[in-house]
Amino acid sequence: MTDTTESEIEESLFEAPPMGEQERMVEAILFATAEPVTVKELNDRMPHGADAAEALVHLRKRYEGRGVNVVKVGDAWAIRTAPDLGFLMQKETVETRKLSRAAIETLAIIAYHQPVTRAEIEEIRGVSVSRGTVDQLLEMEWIRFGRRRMTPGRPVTFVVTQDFLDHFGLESARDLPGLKELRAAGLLENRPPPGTVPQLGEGDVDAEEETEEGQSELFED
Amino acid sequence: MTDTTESEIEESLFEAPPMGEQERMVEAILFATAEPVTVKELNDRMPHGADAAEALVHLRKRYEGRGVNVVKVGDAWAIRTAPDLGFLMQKETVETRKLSRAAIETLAIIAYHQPVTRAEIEEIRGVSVSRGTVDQLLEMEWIRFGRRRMTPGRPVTFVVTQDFLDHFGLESARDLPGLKELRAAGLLENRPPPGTVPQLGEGDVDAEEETEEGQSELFED
Amino acid sequence: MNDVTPETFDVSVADRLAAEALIVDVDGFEGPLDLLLSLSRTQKVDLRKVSVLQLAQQYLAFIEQAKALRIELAADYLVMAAWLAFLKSRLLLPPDPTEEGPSGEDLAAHLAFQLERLQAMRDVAAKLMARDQLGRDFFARGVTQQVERVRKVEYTATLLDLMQGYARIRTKDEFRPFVMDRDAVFTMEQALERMRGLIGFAGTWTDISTYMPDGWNIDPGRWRSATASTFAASLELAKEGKVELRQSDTFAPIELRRKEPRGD
Repeated sequence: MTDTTESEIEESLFEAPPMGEQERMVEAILFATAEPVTVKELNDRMPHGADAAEALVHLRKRYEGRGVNVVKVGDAWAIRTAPDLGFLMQKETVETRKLSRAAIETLAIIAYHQPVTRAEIEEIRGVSVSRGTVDQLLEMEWIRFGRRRMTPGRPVTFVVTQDFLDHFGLESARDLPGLKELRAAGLLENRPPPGTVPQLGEGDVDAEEETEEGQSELFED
Repeated sequence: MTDTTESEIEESLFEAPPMGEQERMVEAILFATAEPVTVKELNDRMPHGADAAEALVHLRKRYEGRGVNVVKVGDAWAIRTAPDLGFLMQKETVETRKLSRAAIETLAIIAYHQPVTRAEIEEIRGVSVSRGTVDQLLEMEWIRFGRRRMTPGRPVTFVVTQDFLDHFGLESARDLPGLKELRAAGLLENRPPPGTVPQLGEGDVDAEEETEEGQSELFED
Repeated sequence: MNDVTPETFDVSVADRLAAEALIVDVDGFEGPLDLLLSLSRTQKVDLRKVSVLQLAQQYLAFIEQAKALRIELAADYLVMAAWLAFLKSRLLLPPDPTEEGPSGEDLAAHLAFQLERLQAMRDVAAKLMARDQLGRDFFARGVTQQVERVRKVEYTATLLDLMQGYARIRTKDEFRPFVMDRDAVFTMEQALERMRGLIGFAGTWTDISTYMPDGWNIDPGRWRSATASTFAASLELAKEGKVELRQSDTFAPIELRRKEPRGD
């Protein structure tokens, strides 16, 4: 045990603990919680001068191929069991509420088109979105309200959350499956309907103009 | 990974996974389970032919000196934060509070009259001393038990500690201002608080006389 | 994104399914676009090559049949039917150069785009749901440890508290024949006298309210008087160079400590 040196260092206000120690600390903090922890939170909890971001790089490598892995969730980090070992965990499996087809589609549209208004979701699905569907997704904390659109009526937009990323094992919204292909195929563009296509939502010609911009903005973080 | 050779020994119909795999499995189970897990439970959950006990030995070694350790809890196993990192799990907020009047008075009596028994404190204060007050002072390590009185019942006595002296910047309890100084400082000049009925307690004149003598006697040790 | 799942049924099966769909009810579809998408499956694998004209005809036939069966149709379906009828006429008739607005081809292309987009969203939704999921395929920590907020209470007392406490006990039933003329007034002289005796013990910064005479805090009038005189006495002592005063902020407690005579 190397206690003395360690504690000596801890006492010094200006000297950060050695990287090996910082790695242990990040390890302990990530193991202690089920929620992803941001680098900022890590740094706040670690001794002065520690660099959690660097410690995370080492720790992530250390857990590669192990039974549990260090994963990135948005701008936070968590430890999760390796997906191939799920079969061992029947006991831990939590029954997730079965999502309706409408809810699943709505979720996918929000994820791929975010930030997206209700009217846009309705246009894509060709059917009005029931309040219950959105409420369910909000309640599960898989979606949340984004910024309002700067268009008449200032409609609210929806975006997906960190919980969503965590649930589906995504580092960021950019890693959504098939996103690139969809974009390349132009299917994420909000193409204004020529003339008089029956619209289910309220007229969004204005909203649509802005969407393009909104979207690129989105997947940037 | 040290797998194949070890597992080749198994000649069961279903070949056990390599030891490296078994270690991953144990790691994932211990990580995800809310309760410590016994070796039997591990074996029950792992594929046929697996040897959880051996995998545990490897896993335990792997976590030696890490931020979390594999520990035995009763006859079961769990992953726990390394003891030296417990401080990361706490956020300490210190709140300073003024000591209660009862505690201050009790403390003063002990300081001026030490070693003093509870009965004596009560006699001087004219009210009974609550257990909590004494416990609080003991816990703060401002008082401690002194020698027992060689009187019937052999009551315990209380004396002040070095911590007490340090806190009040005193070299010894003898440096406490005496009654005369208190009087000179006007501290004995106080009138009874208006509205309080003057108490006919036990004659204080005696008590006061006795004090002087008690004090000198007292600061022997 | 050309991997739209090919329908593997042969046409007759697809036809049968479409017929069944008719008999069931329109509620089985998530709106007219969904119905159109279902109908388009019987046509082509690639939604971009779907014949919108044919699709429109199928849709209109469906609506007619539903009407014949007296199935209650939502307004959405009828609006779509009207629009498709319009589109059909546009596609069939030669373009009228005097007419404004988008051409039938533009409208058809947009409908094809909408269908393709809806199908694409369904495909990615399926891909998303097929991913490993938290709590099903991979798991979070089972034993979590809350960050404890340790609230540590530190009790403090000053030497002055201690002595005042002791004095209080020793004097509480002492007979005091002293009578003040105006017992609601604590004079500055009294305060000064009191403080002179006490400041010898004020080696550290102490709130001047500590120096208030005991028992004066019950009656507000007496408290005001004592506060004023104690404050005035503190200033007087500071003027005499016996004590130092400080206050961190407006209305913050005023603190006092003995001034060490070492300077002179």
